[in-house]
Amino acid sequence: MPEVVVPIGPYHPALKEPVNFRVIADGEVIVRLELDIAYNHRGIEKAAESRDFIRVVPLLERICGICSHSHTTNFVKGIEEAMGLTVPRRGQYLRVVVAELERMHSHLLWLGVAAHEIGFNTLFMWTWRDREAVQDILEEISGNRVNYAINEVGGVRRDLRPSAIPGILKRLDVLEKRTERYLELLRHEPTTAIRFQGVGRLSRAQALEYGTVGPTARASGIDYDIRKDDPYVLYEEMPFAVVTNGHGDVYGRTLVRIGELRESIRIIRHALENLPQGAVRATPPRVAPRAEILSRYEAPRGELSHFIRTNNTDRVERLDVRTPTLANWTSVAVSLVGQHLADIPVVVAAIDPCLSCTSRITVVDEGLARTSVLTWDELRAHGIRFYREKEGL
Amino acid sequence: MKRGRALTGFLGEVARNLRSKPATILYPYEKVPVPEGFRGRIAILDEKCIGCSKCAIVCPTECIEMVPGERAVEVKGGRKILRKRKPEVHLFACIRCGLCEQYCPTDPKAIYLTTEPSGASTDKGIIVR
Amino acid sequence: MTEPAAPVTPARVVEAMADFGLVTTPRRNRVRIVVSRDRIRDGLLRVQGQLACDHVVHIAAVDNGSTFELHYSLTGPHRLIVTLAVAVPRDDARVVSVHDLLPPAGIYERQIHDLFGIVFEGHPNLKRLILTEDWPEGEYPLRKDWKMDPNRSYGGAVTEAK
Amino acid sequence: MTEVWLLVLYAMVFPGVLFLVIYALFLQYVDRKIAARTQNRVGPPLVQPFADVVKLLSKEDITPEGVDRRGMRAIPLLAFAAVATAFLYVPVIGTSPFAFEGDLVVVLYLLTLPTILLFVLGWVTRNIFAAVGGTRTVTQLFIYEVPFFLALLGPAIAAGSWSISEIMAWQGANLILAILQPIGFVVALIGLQAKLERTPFDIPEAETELVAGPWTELTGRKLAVMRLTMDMALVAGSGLIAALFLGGPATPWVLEPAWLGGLVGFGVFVLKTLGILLILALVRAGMGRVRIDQLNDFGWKYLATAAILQILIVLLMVGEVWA
Repeated sequence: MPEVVVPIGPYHPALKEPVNFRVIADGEVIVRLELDIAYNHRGIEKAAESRDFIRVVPLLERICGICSHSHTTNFVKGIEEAMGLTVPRRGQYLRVVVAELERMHSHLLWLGVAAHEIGFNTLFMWTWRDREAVQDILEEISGNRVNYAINEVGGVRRDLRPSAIPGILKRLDVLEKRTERYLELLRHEPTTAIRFQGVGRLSRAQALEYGTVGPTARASGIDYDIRKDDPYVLYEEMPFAVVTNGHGDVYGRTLVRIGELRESIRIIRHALENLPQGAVRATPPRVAPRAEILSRYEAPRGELSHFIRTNNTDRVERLDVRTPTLANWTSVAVSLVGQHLADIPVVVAAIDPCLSCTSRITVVDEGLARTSVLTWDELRAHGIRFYREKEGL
Repeated sequence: MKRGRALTGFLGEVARNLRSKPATILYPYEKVPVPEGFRGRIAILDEKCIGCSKCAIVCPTECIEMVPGERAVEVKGGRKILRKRKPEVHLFACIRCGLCEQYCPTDPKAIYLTTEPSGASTDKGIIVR
Repeated sequence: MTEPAAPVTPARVVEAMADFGLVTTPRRNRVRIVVSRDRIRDGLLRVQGQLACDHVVHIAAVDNGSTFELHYSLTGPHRLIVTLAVAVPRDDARVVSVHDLLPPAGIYERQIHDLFGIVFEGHPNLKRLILTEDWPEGEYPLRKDWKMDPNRSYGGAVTEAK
Repeated sequence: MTEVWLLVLYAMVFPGVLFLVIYALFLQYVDRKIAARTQNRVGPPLVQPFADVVKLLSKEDITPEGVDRRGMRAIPLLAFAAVATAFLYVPVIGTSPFAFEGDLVVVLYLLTLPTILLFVLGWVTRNIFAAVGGTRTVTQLFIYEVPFFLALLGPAIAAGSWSISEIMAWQGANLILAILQPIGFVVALIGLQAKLERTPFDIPEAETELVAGPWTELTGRKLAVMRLTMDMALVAGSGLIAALFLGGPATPWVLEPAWLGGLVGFGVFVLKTLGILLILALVRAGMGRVRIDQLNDFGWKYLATAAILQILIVLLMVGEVWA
């Protein structure tokens, strides 16, 4: 069979967000692939420069729906560092609780997506059912199921009611049992084993060379976790181990994520049982002095880094967001070559790509006089014309 | 051996699920329970509002608009003033972050989030007064 | 990721990189070195070779008005962050690409090129990454002086003012 | 049942096309309900499959540019006709009046036709996903078809007949073949699962890779007919396996009057097909999709070997008992 170009995306059932792969395949085997992620650009970095510290936090929360707490925590801790502000311990502990709950719901979501990519819909439904429990806890703590709106510069916006803690701990027990069940299932279920093992393999050297982060790196045996390496918000007080293994394939990444579910449960238990008393937030000054901060955070998908520059005003001069997905993309392109066409969804899913994070930056033209509401027909006509020109039809 | 146990565990769960109640609900007919402190639809308590515009300033989506609404109101300390404006919220631009409630100076809050879900509508321009 | 003979400490970084330019330690595990544009590859090679930095954390770009500033942040098994700050003049926004030294830098450089218009010389595939494909050429939205031109199309169908 | 109008009634209404369509929709409902309940969901209401068909029938019918309109429209209808015809030879109440020596072979070939037509469909619709899916369809056909045929050959050898009704009658006189030929039974079930392109064998239409495989360009009426065809193939296939391995609708004792016997036979048919569907549905719920190369390994290494082994055992047994 000659080489065929299989376009995957921007709209494709395997992708939950718009991205375009042009996969050049020889029969069923991938020869090469080209990547385009320019479908979701929202101009957030530019918009962040024009908002004060109160109003920018909800905006950053919307960089990504899954790791919303990661972006806000990373940002506010950067700003707090610039201001030299000390956040009360109780506030820090609550940040950790929400962060770990977020990690749990992200990993459970990922597990479901990975199962769905290989057509194992029962596992997909089960994990998402259990994820509901995590979101119920988050709803109880913050009032929202996603985009928790709990961070602000200086601390957290809501205190946790002491009466809610026993209920949360009980739910964690159930989740712990479920985690063990998934681990057992993934180790022994025959179809998941043959679809995950040996697929999308990255050796330790490759993982280092291509700059992978998060579970992708840890599954290749790299002990890289910002929570340990550059502790923030009192992670140095939390009992947890960095989960790594040497498989290097999708199976290894799955094991890492399930292991992290366990560790997250441990952290949340510890944090809730040892929750310090006192205030949950400090009053921040209105402006931040001139400073340059590289703020790093271990998001569910890996190391997230924000480069923040403040300049004696109540807004940032520059915010540069480097998301874990962008760091991991290069490794995907590498690990897909030579794999089967059927493995694209699962290998791509294995880094847990978050495209809304990665290509976050179209410009919202607020100042423009004309409205940008398009009718369906206009949009359709434009699309047809554009692609005619592009493809030279 | 371990594999066998894992698979019987799996089949056991399948069998249990066949018997047990579904985890999903038939949404519009059954309501989703919400916990205490749920952030729902925004509401305005007009008689308490002193027209300070703080909510409109902190709102990240700028969905709160201050419109003319002259009225005599009591501020802290029992003093009476004449307020000039009152807030109006574009409901479907509101992201229910609760910053307006947090920064509202009155007691009880003149602008606050209820625990009632916002729901959906075909009318994008619903305004909460 | 093998530890070099001497443990990498901020002091050691200062010692190793002193000949490049101003070295500051803004925080316990952050070291910032100002490097001139021509020596960025040497700087990275030095950091990789002598300081065992094998992971690029972030390549950040800032618009300072007359210059752009690129911050190459690297780390290694010592978990110390070494940042090389390079100033690039605005009217000659070119810098040599480091995609061969740091493979992940390729995609970051594409992103910066797209948003700031800095040209990375020697980059094999400096194509559009972030902006939509019908975004006009020569417009770089993250530059501070960038203003939207109401008479231009920035993607999507053009509608008349209502 | 020799009168012509009775035959027409049989072919068109019961247990012919009309019944087949209704029962196919019912089985689809059961299948979806089982899947939903294993996944802890509520699942569809009883009329949902019917509503789906009605909805699809009312949708816009698109033929891609440059595709032969008539040819593409003919494909789902041909597949539909093939499965409907195959079903006429599957015993539902007592034996089929169309039965003849060799109808087993006819049924097998008619059931293969939809798969071949899917490949053709993938090829003519000028869509890359459909083309890749079509290629996978045929590849998969080559893998499962041989073990599936071999597995169904077992009953024929044991009974010494190529007629489904004869094989059924033989089981009435002896034991049901699922007990006599358990390996063949299992291979046949796996083969049926693969033939119907259900997980773990839904490789040609793997949603997350190929959108819908050969089905990608099917819309409206064509999609409705094609989906109905696959559901009907499920009825025909499970009915066939019920007849060949589980004794079909035959009852071990003769019931009087004849209509009561027919009714009980029909009940037995429904029970057996539902039983087979339950197994197939649980397998679908409990597994992920395998890759085509992995299926190739599995099919030729294990499935074909098992089927051949079963045939050898059958030949030995037949030789011993009837020599």
